[in-house]
Amino acid sequence: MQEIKREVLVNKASELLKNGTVDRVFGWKKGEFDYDITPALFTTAEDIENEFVWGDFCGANFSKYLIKETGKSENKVLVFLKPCDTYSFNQLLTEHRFDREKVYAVGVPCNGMLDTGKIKSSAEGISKVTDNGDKVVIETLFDGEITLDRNELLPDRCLNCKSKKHVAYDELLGEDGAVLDSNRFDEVEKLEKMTPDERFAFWQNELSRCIRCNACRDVCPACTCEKCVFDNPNSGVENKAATNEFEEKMFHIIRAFHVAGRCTDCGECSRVCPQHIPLHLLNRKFIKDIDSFYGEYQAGAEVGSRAPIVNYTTEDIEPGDAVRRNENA
Amino acid sequence: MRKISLKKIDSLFSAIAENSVLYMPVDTKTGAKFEQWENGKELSDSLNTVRSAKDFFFPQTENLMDFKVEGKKIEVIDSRSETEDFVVFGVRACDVKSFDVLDKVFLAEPQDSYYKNRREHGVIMSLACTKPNETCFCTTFRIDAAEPAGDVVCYKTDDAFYMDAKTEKGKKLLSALEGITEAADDTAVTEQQKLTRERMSKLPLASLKADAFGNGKTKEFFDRPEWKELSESCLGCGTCTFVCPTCQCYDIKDFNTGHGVKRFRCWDSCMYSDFTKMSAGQPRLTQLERFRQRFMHKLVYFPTNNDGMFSCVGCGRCLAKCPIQMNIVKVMKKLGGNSNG
Amino acid sequence: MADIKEPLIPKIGVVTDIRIDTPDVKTFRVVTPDGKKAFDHKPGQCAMLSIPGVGEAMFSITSSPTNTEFMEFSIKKCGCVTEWLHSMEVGQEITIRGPYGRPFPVDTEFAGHDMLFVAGGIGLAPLRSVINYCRHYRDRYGKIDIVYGSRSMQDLVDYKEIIDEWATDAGVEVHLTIDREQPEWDGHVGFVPNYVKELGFSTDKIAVLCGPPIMIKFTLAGLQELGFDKTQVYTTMELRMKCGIGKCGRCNIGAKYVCKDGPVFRFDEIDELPDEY
Amino acid sequence: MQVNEYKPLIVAFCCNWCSYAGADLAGNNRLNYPADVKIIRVPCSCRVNPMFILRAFQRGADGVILCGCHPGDCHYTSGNYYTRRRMALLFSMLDYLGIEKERTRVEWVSAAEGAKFAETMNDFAKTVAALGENKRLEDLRCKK
Amino acid sequence: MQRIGVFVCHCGTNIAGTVDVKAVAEALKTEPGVVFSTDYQYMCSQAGQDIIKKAIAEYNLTGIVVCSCSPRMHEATFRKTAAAAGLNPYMVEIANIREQCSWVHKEVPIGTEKAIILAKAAVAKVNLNAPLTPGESPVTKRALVIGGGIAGIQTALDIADAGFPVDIVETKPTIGGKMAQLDKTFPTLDCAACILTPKMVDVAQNDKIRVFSYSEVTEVGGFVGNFEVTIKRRARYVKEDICTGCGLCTEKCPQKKVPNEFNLGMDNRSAIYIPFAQAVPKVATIDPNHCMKLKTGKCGVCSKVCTAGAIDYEAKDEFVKEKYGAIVVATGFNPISMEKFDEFAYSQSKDVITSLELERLMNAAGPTGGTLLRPSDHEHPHTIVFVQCVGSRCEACAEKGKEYCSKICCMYTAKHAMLIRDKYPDTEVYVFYIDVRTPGKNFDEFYRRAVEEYGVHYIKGMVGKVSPEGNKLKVQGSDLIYGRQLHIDADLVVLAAAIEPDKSARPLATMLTASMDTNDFFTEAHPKLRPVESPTAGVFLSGTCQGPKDIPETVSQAGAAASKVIGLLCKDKLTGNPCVAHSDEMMCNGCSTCEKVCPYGAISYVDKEFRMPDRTTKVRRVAVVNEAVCQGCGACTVACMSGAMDLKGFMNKQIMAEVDAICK
Repeated sequence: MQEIKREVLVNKASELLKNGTVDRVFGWKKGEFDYDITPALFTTAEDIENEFVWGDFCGANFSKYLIKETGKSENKVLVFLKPCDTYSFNQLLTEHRFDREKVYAVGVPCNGMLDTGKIKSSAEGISKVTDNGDKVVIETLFDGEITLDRNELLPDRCLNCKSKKHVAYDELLGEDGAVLDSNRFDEVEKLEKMTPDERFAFWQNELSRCIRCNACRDVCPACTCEKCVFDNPNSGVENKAATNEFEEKMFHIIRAFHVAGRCTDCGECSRVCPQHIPLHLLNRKFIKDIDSFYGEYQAGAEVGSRAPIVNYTTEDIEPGDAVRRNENA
Repeated sequence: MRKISLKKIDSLFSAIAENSVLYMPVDTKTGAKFEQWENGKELSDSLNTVRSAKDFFFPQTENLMDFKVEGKKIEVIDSRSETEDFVVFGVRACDVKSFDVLDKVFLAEPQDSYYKNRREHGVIMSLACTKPNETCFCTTFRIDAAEPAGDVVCYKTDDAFYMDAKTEKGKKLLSALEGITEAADDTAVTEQQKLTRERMSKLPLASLKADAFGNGKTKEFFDRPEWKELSESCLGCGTCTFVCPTCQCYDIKDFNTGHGVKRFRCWDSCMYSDFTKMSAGQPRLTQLERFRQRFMHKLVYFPTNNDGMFSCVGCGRCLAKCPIQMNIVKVMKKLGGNSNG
Repeated sequence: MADIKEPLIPKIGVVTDIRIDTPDVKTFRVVTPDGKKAFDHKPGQCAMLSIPGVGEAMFSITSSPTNTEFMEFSIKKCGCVTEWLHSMEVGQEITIRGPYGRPFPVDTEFAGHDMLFVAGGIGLAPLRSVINYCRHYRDRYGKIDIVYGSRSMQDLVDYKEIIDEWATDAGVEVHLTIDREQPEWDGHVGFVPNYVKELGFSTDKIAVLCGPPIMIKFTLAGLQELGFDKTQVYTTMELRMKCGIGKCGRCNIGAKYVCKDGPVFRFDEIDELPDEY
Repeated sequence: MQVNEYKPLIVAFCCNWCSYAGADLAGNNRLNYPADVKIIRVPCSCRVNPMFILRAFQRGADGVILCGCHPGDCHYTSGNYYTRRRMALLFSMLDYLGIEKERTRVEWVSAAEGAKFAETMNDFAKTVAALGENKRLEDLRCKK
Repeated sequence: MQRIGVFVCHCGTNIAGTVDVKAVAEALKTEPGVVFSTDYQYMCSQAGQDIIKKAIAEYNLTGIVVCSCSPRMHEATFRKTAAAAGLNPYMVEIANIREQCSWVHKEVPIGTEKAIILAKAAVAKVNLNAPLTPGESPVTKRALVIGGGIAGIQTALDIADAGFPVDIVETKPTIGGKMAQLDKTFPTLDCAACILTPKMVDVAQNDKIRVFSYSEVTEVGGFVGNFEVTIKRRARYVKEDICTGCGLCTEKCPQKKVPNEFNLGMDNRSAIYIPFAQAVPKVATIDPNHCMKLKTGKCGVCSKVCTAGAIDYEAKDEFVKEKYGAIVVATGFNPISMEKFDEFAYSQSKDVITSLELERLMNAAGPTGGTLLRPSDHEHPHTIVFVQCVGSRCEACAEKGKEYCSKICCMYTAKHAMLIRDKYPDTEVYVFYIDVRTPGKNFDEFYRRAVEEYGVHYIKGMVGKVSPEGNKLKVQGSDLIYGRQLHIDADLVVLAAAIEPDKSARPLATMLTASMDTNDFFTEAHPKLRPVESPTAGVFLSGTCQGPKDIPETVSQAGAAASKVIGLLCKDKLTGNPCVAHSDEMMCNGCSTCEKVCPYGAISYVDKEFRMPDRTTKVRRVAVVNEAVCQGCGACTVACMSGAMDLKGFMNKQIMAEVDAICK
C-alpha cells in the first residue's frame, strides 16, 4: 500500500493546473485491470479526477518523457517522481537532456511497487488485487483468492531499494525518506563467485531469450540517444535482430557499457523485459565495479557530477588487476 | 476421435517424435516456451507461451541466400537446407488462428517459399483451452478457445488426452498413432467445452466487440483525435510486435561475413521509427502515425484486404507484455466506443 | 533446391553502360551475364536492384518494354545504395529482381487517347518507359504532349534523347522549362505547374504526372482548374520498400501496398487513401 | 615447440606514439614474436572502442590486446588513463559473462620497450593458444 | 568506390628476404577497390615514387596503399608523393610489412601470409578514407603573460625582443613577484634587486610591452592563435598615466597603520602606497579597505597634495578585452600557510618566522633596514634554528603540507646561514634537515662552505617542538646521526616553508582548459619533450606554476617558453592536424560527455535549430569541435554513446574495416 493517498496527488495536480503553474500533467492512468496502468499526459482536471490513479502498479518512471515533452511547449509540465525516479531526473539534467525550467517536479514517497510478473506467476485469471499493507489479496476468476506477503510480490528493484530520498523536486508530498543500504549487489556477487563456465552458461541461457524488442533500451532513462548505434546503418554495428549468440551479447554488453556511470539502477530494463532477462545484473556489475575500483558513485545523486568513466586518477587499478580481483572476490 | 490416458502421454510423445521433430510448450522460470520434446519434458499447462507459435513458420531471423563477391562478379547461392517434418503440439486456438492470418500474407501470390516450405512440413496439434486468462479475448474475433482449428485438435481432461484429426495431415498422423491410442466418444470433450465456453463468457473482456472495425473503415478511424492520447506514452519499442502471433512485418538485411554476404530476413516492427524511413523522406514521422499504423493494420487494413478477417486473435500477449501497458483492447475500447466494452 | 521459385532471390545483372545524365543522375544499362534482358516488364513497373553487403532498393524501370535487349534505370544519387551505384564502373555485376507493381494501363485506359505527360526532375525516369512505349506504338494513341521541367538545364534528365528523338516525332510535342533563367537557355523559364496552366491543355486527354510532391500537388490543381477530372490523371508513387511483393509491411498507404497495388495510381484512387505518404 | 599447437589470431591495437614505435623497435632489433599477432595503429589507446574489441572476436580473433603509453606518458596527457578505466570495466564485464579473461589484455609499452613488446606478444600468444579457439564470443556466420 | 593502387616495396632484401613481395602484389589485385598492384625494389627512392606518381595518373587512382616500412619512417614521404601527383595526401595508407612483419618473422610463407593480411587491412581502410584538408587559422601576433614575477618578466622581455607585442597581467600593484622580496640569491650571493630591477625597468621602457598591474584575467575564450581574453583592471584610484610616483601622497596619508604585505606584515604602510621604491609601474595605489576617503568619505588628503591631479576616488574596475595568439602562464608560488604547523609555534611567537620573512629582515629595504633583529623585541638574535622541510616531502601529513620537495629550501637556508654567520659571527646557527639536496651548478660547493668555512651546525633530524619560554624559544629536536635529543634555547626560529602554486592558478587553469596535477601545478604537454607547453595548444608554462624551481631554472624556462611563443607568433597561419574529431550534429545528444574527457577543451556546445521532416523546427544542444584545438586522440569518440563523435582518419568504420580484414 502506498502511504500517500491518491487524492493528495489529484488535488495537487488540479491545483497546479488551476493556478496556471503547469498546463500538462504526467501521471498514471487506470487500465482494464488493477495492474495495467499506463503512463499518461493529462491536460484537464476532469480527466485527472476520472482517470488518474496512484497505487502499487505505478512503477513507470516519467523522467525520460520529459525530453520530448519539454520541447513541445513553453509552459511547464507537472511530473510526479518517486524517489528512484528523481535520480534519473537528475542524470538527464546532468546530460542537458531537458530544460529544468519547463518542469514542475513533485516528489511522491514510494513504498515499493508490486511486480506484475510475480503476481501472474502466483495466480491465473487475476480479477482483483488488493493491498492491505503487509498482505496482498489476489482474487481470481476461477480459483478463488490467495493472500501473499507483500514482500514476496515486490520486484528486485524495490526489495533492494537504494533510496527513499528524493534528490530533486520542486515540491514534496509527504515525508522524505533516507538513502538506504541495500543488498543490491548480492546477486552480482553470487554470479562472481561462480566459475567462468557457470557464469557463461548462466548468461547464455538468460540472453538467449532476448527477442531484441528494444523495450529495455527504449524505457531506459539513460538510453536517450538521438540515434542508437544499433539502429544506425552508418555506425557499422547496426544490428536489428539478435541473429545469433554473439549479437545477443554484443547488444547487451555495449548497452550496459554505454550506460555505465550513467545508469541510476532504476531497474526499468528488467521490469519491462518480456522475457524476464535480469538485465539489471549487467548494469549493477558496472555499478559495483565502479564503486569498488573508483569509489562509490551514484549516478543522478547530484546534477552535474562527473561519472567515474569520464574521469581518472593516476593511481587507478590496471585492467588485468581488475579482472583478477573478481577472481579473488 | 482417439484418446490416450494421461499416464501414457509420454508414449504418445515418443511415438510422434519417432517420425518428426516434436515441439511443445514447456514451463520455464520465466514463462512457457516451445521446446523440442525429449524424454522427461512435460507439457506446460500455461495458456500462452511468451513467444507465439509463429516462430515455427516465420522465425525471428532466417538466412535467405548467400552471395559470393569477387571483384566485379557476384554469385547468388541458395543456401537453404532441407526442412525436416515437424509437429507442434499444444498450440492454443488463438495461435492456430494466427496461422490463417500469416497464410493470407505469405501464401498470397507470389508465395513466400520459405514460409510455405515450413508450413508444408509442419503438423499442428492444437490444444483446447479449459481455463482462460483475464487477458484473453479470442471470442472477440470469433475464435472458440474450446475448439481450436489445426491438423489435430487435442483436449486434455483430468485423465486423458482426446485427439480429433481435422485435416489429411492430421489423419495421417493420428492413424500412425493408432497402436497406442484408443477410439473414444466425445462426451468428455463436449462436457469440457461447455465448461470452457461458460468460463469464456465470464471473462472481463468477454463483451469486447470488433464490429465497429473491419473492412472499409479506413476513413472512419484514420483521423480520429483519440490516436494522440493513445499513442502519447508509447515507447516505440517492438515488444507488442514481437510477442504478437500475427505481426509479420520483416526487414531484409545483408551481413558481410568477411568472405561473403549473407542476406537474411528478420522481424521488423512498424513501431520502430526507422521502419518506413528512406533517404528521400519518411511517411510516418511521429510515433502517433506508427502506433496508428499498427492498430489500423490489425483492425481495418487487414480486414479490408482479407474479407473482413482481423489480424488480431485475442491471445492477450500484448496486454501482458507492453512496458507501458497500452494495448489493442484499450485502443478498441477508446475508438470503438464504450459500448464495446 | 534451385527449382523452388523464390521471389526474394534475385538474378545477376551486369552493368554494360553508364550514362551521366545530370550532376546527380546516372542511367545504367543492365543485362543478364549472358547478355539478355533480365525479364519482361510493363511501363511503370519497378525492379529491385542490389549490391550484396550494401543493400537493396526499388527503382522504376526507365527503358520501354519494347526494348527487348536490355533494361535501363535512371537513378538519382540520394542514399547509400544509390551512392554505391553511382560509383560503379561498367562491367560491375549487381542483383536484380522483379518486375514489381501495377503498370500504367497503356493497353486499356490509355489506348486511343491523347496523352499528356508532366514530369519534374528525376520524375521523368518512370515516365520515360511509358512515353517510349507510346511512341513505339504511335498509332494506338492520339497526340502526345510532354511537359518536363527541372531546376536547371543541366538537371534535365535524358536531354539528348528528348531533343533528338522525342521532339522530332510526329504528333509529339515537347514543352521544356527550367526553374531559373540561364544564359545558354532560350526555352521557357518557370515552374512546371504554372507552365501546364499556361499551355492550357484541352481536357480530352489522359494526364500522367511524376515529380516531387509539391509539383504533383500544384499540377493536379492546375489540371483540375483546366477541367480535368481526377479519373483522367495518373501518377506513380514511391515509398520505402523491402520485399516488393506486399509482405514486408512498410509501403502501405491505408490498405494499399505501393509495391503491389501501385506504384501507379489514378488520382481518384489516391483520394480513397488516407493522407500518409 | 609443439607442431600441432593451435594458431590463434591476435589483434593488437597499438597507440601511435609509444606502443607502435615499440613494435617498430622490436622489428629493428629483429625480436621474434608470432605472426599471428596483427597490429592496428590507433592515435591513442583511448581511441579503442569496446565495440572494436567485440568486433574482433566476432570476426574470428582469439585474443585482443591493447598497447598504450605508460600511464603518465600519454602523448595526449590523459588518454591512457581513460583507456585504463574503460578496459578495467569492460574486461571485468566480459569475465562476468564467463568469457575467458585471458583473451583480453592491456599492456603499457613505451617506444623504447621493443623487447617488452616482443615478450608481451610471445606471452600473450602462448596464453591465448593454450585457451584454444574463441568459442564464447564467436559469430558462426564469420567462420569459414 | 575507390580506385586503389597497391605498391609493395622490397626494401632490398629487408622485406623481400622474408616476404614474397610478388605474391603480395598479386594477392591484392582482387581486393575490392584495387585496380593496380605492383612491387618495386625501393618504393621510397625517386624511381619508386615515380612509379607511384605514374600509376596515380595512369589508373586515375583515388587511394594508394604502400606496403613498406613503418609509417613512422616514410608515411610523410609517400603522402608528399601522392600530393605531388595530385592526390590528397590522406588517401595514402601504409602497410607496415618490414618492422612488424619481415623483420620479426623468419619463414617466407608466414611472412608472406601476414604481409598480405596487413596489406588487405590497409586496403580496407583506404576504401573508407576521405580526402582531408588541414584547417587553417590566423594567428594574432600578440602574447599574454599572466604573472609579472621574474618568470613573466623574462618571458615578456624575450618575446618583445623578437618584435612581438606582449601584455603582462599582474595582480599586485607592481611587477617583480617573489624575487623582488629577496635579499641575496644563491649560490653567487648577488643582490636580488640589483639583477631584477633593471629587468623591471626594461619592461617599463619596452614599447612592445604593456603592463596591466593590479589586474587579473577573468575570461578566456578562443583557441591557439586566437585567444580572446578579458582582463579586469582593478580600480587603483590613481590615474596611472598621470601619477609620477613622487610618493608625497604616501607620506601625507593619515592612515599609516596598514600591514605592509611587501614586508610580509612585519611593518606598516599607508593606505595610499607604492609597494617599494623600484616598483613598476611606479605609481601609487589606494587600498580601498583602509582609505578613509573611500570608506567614510572624509579625508581626501592625497588628492590635495597631488600636484599632478592623479587621484580619482570615483575610479571603477575596468574590463579590457584583447586578442592574443599565445598565452604564457607564470602565476608563480607562495609559501604555504604555517598555521597548521602548531608544533613550531609560528602563530604563538613573533620570533618564529618563515624564510621569506627572514629575507625581508635581512634586506636593506626591509622593516629593519637590513639589520637582523628579532621581530618581538628588536634584539639581536644569538642563537638561530633553521627547520627544513616544513610542509615539504610531507607524505604522512598530506592534509597539512605537500608530498613534493619544494626544491629551493636547502639552498636558501644555506645562504641564510652563511650570510648570518658572515655578518654576525657571534651567532650560532643550527639547521635541522632531513636531507640536504644540492644538485646544481656550484650548489654543493656553496653548501659545503656554509658548513666548513662558516661553521653552520647542520643536524640531521627533525625539530619536534618549539615552545616559547620567556624571551627564548625552546627547540626540541632529534639528532639522528648521534641518536640523541637536542634542546636548544633559540632566539629566532626560521621555518623553510614549502611552496605551493598561487591560488589564482586553479581558476585560471579552468579558464584556459589547461590541465593541472593534484597539487595544482600546471601539467606540461610532455614531461620530457615538451616541458614548457601545456597540453592545451597555445598555452605555455613559465616558472614555478609548473613546479618548484630556483631562479636560474625559472629564467631558462621563461626563455624557453618565450621561444615557443615566438615560434608560434612567427607563423601567419596555423595549419592543423586534419585527423581531428568531428561530431555529427544529427546524432549528437549534447550530453557533455565528450567535453569531459577532452584534454584540450576543444569541444563546446551550441544550441542549434534543426528543421524536422515535418517542417517544424527543434532546438537542440550539440557538440562542436574546434579543429584548431583538437589534437586527435579520440578519447571523445569512445565516450560518445551515440557514435556522433568520430575521428577523421581513424573513423570507427575504418578501424572496424581493418579489424574485419585482419580477422577474415
